[in-house]
Parts: sequence; C-alpha cells; structure tokens
Amino acid sequence: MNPLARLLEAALFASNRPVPVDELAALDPEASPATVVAALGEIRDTYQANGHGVELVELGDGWQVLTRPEYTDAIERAQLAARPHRLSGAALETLAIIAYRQPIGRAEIEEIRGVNCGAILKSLHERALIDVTGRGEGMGRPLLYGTTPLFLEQFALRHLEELPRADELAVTLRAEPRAI
Amino acid sequence: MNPLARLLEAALFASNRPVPVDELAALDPEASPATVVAALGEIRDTYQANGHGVELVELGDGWQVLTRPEYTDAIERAQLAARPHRLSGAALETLAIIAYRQPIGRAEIEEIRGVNCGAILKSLHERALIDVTGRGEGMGRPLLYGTTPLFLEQFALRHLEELPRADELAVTLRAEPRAI
Amino acid sequence: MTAPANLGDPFVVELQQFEGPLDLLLSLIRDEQVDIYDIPIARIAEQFLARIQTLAIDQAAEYLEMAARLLRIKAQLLLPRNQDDEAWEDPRAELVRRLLEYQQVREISDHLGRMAEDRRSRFARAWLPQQAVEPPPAPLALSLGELLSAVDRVLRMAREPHLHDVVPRPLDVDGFIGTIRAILALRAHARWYDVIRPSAESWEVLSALLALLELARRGELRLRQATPFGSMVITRESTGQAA
Repeated sequence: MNPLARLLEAALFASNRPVPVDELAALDPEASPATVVAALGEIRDTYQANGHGVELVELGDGWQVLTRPEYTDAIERAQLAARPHRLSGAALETLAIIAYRQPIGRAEIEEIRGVNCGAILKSLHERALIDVTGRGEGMGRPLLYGTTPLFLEQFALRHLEELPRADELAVTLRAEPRAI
Repeated sequence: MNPLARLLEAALFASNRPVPVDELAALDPEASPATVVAALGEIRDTYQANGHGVELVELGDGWQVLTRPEYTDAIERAQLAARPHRLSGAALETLAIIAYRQPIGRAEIEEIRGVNCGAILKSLHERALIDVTGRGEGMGRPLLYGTTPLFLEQFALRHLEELPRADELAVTLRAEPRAI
Repeated sequence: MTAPANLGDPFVVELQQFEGPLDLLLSLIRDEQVDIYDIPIARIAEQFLARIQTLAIDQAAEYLEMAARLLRIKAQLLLPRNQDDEAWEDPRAELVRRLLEYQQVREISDHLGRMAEDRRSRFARAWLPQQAVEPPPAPLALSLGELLSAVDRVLRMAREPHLHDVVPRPLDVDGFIGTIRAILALRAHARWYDVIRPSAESWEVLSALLALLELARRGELRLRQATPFGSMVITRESTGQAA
C-alpha cells in the first residue's frame, strides 16, 4: 500500500469513532480529499484481494474498518463456548470473606484485605455470585453484601452451613465488627 | 490469507487488548495452538509484505494488532487518538524495584529508593500496574506488592524474564562490597 | 542534567530533578569523577550540604537524614585506627552498597522507560463496533478447594487483632542529634516537621523528641511553643556547636 494508505489505515484503527474524509485529509498536509479517497480505495482493494478478516466500509459520515460479518458470528459463538473462566485470587478472597462474614459492607472487606475492592465487588455482583442484602448502620448506611443461590450452586453446596468451619475462622472472620 | 488467519485477524481487530493463543484457538474447533501460531505468523508476514499501517506484536500474555510507531505523531496531531501519560521517573524506579523483588513491602522499597513512596504506590495501584499479593511477616504484617499482567502489556513485555538480568546490567551488585 | 549556572538562583528547582538523596549523591560522584568504592567523604559531604542549602520543606527530612549520615561517616573515618586491625570495617561500606543497588534500579528503570515509550508510540484499536453485542460472561469454573485456599490466604493476610508481640525498637537518639545539628548548621530556625517526616514511625518520633530535649539541655538549641499544641519552633543558640 502507498504511504498515505498506510497512514490512513493506522488512523482508522486508532480512532475511537468513524472518521470523515476531511479529518483524514488533515493527517497529511500534502493530502487532498481526492488523494484520500483514492487511498481509501486502495485499502479496500487490498483487504479484498488478499483475503482479510476485516473490511473498509463507509457508514454515516465516516470511514471505518470492521470485522467481516461471517467472522463476527464465529467470534461470538466462540466466546459462548469459551473455556470456563476462573476467578482471580483477589476475587476468590473477597468471595470467601463475604461467604463467612455476611452480611458485610465494603469498608470491612477492604479492612480485611487491605486494598480497594470496588471493582471486584462490581464484577462478583455482575456474575450474580453476591447481592446486596441490606444496609448497615452508621455513616452513609453502607450497602451490605451476601452470597446468592448461584454461589451455592457453583460450589455444589446445599446451604451455607455446609461450608467447612475452621475454628480459626471463628476468630478472625466471624468476629463481631469493631464498634465504631 | 488462509481461512484461519482471516478469522484470527477479525478476532484480533475485535479486541483492544492482547489475546492469548489459547483464546484464539477456541475460535475454531479444528485449530490447535500450533496452527494458530502458524496463522499468526502469516498475518504478521502479510502486514509486513504489503506495507500496512498496523503490525501484529506479541506482548503481555497474548497477541495484539497495534499501529506502527511512525504514524503516532500524525494521528495525535489530527486528534484522532492520544498517547497515555508518561510515568514519572519515581514511578518507573518503584516499578523496577517491584518487578525484580516481588513480593516486596513498602518499607523495603523506601529503603532502596531512599525516599517515601506511599503516594506513588497508591497511584501505581490505581493504574492497576501493581497489586497486593500478600502480607509479610513481622510488625504490622505489611502489605506486599507485585506487578500485574497490565504491567507487562503497558511495557510491551512478553514476560518478566524479558527484563535485563542482573549480570547484564552495567553495575552488577556484589553481595559484599569490595574490601577497601 | 545540566546544573543551572545562575548563582543567585536557589537550588530548589535543581533538586526537583533528583529522585531523592541517593540520586543526588550518585550525580555528585559522577560529576566529581570519583571511585564509588573509595568515596572522598569529606568532599562529597561538603558538596551535598551545599546543594541542599535551600530545600523545599517536604523533601527536607530525607535529604537531611543523608546529610547527617555523611557527616557521621566523615567523623568515623577521622577516628584513629590500628593499621593491622582486621576487624575494622570501612564506615562507607553500607553507603556504597546502597548506592550500587540504587544505580542498578536506575538502570532497570531506564530500560523500563524505553519499553514504555515504545508501547506508548503504538495505538491499540480504540473503537470496537461489536461492543453492543457483548456476549454474556463465560461460565465459571469454581471448586470448593479454591474457595478454601482463598480463605486460608485471607487468614494469613488479615491483621491479627490482638497477637502483636511488642518488640522493643532501639531508639536512635544519636542519629537524630546528627540530623538536627545538620539542620541547624544550615539555618537558625526549624520546625518539628523539618526534623521528622510526617509518616515517621513512633520510635523515630520518640528518638527525635529525646534528641531535641538532649540538645536543649546541652544549650545547643531552644524550644518554643507559642500556644498549647501549637507548632514547635526550634531555634539555634548562638553558642551552639556547628555540625
């Protein structure tokens, strides 16, 4: 591909939206709308001639590179059939704290883990492993979290009492929250 | 390009982060990691031979299509995309220490750098370049830090072993300072 | 890193280009072209003190701590010693080790800086038109064993509520006496936070306090507090000894 076509391909790839011809022309002081259109044609032909998985299309008022529709389906199917996802160590730790200490607020979880847990709580909630079960007392009435029926199902438990009890847990995790 | 290479190209274009080989292999039930790696090679060669504005690189724990560096300035000038902020020297030093000594606590990092690192650790943690990986022994059970997969990704490293080894550094640290 | 030659200009601006006292020290060693294994402490300490004349307050403690250490090493080197004393340890040894270690860190961070620069100059796909049809998350693979080992990790991570052993930390009053003298050698007045960094541990706070009281007793400085709980002003006494 010629130098202008390469530059346009890079710009279309990096842009967070479809790009109109006049903005593409601004990339190179020597380019005109006509040379840009010609270069876009070269990109489109290259994608077609060499059998690529992507194509160049003009939609609305701009140009964009899109994956070809037949592969979009394959990608979606593959994601559905993807290997089961493993929770990260941090997510498992947060889940463990909630399972043993529910209902429990975010501040208390963060106190135990020593780090911010906002993103992890959000993702566990999206995966329906935890849910909001109430609001605590005190400043701002914090949200309290507990585990869901799906949590039991995932761990093949009938009820929470089936979780193994470690005596140590009684001390550290079942301890009453500190009075504030 | 062969059908598997097209499918992989489409999948790589559909992602804005590196995709591991096993995830790519899951796209096609008949693909194996070996055929995927061969197809990735074909994509990379096609980009090079036909003069594209993008290239296929291996980084983090996967493969990613990225724009070629020579187009960055023009794309940024045209305001189609912006480079992320550069990390400060202090942040780079702190990351260097954590990358080599992980898991490591704050006191030890401060001992090596000779300055307070609290604010920098907080900001590196917020940028998800480091994470808490445990707690150390001793007084106050200090938090221990390690680097994240995003760290590799943002430094275009495939794995930690790509960092220079101690014996490749100009200053090789002797266990004992030379007798004077 | 070219030092500004303007003599009327304080060094504050210049110090901001250093990442800390070790960085400044390494740069002095480079500028003076001296052997890192045989540092002429007296000369380097003098240069170091000259450079930190006008410190921004928030950096003071770390640089002054290093100044005090250099002066202490200088004093130790002046002590007479027996030529064939096998047990003699060069007082510079620990400093040399730290400088070498820090120099290694600098090298690695330069390397990381280059790698980051390389990655920064390439853009990833910014616009993903397929985002609208984001597939549901993949199924989860979870086992009770994993959950329990997470519990175990949490237990190991959690702060133990009441099982702290109280370990007596040795106080370093002499060290702080050195620091305070170094500060008062540079200026007539100082405040508490010039002596100790805000995040100091309690043994450091105690050491600093004892050092201040000791120096006040010896007549080297005067302590004044205008209001109860007000900030403490440390003033050099004219008879005070210079560091």
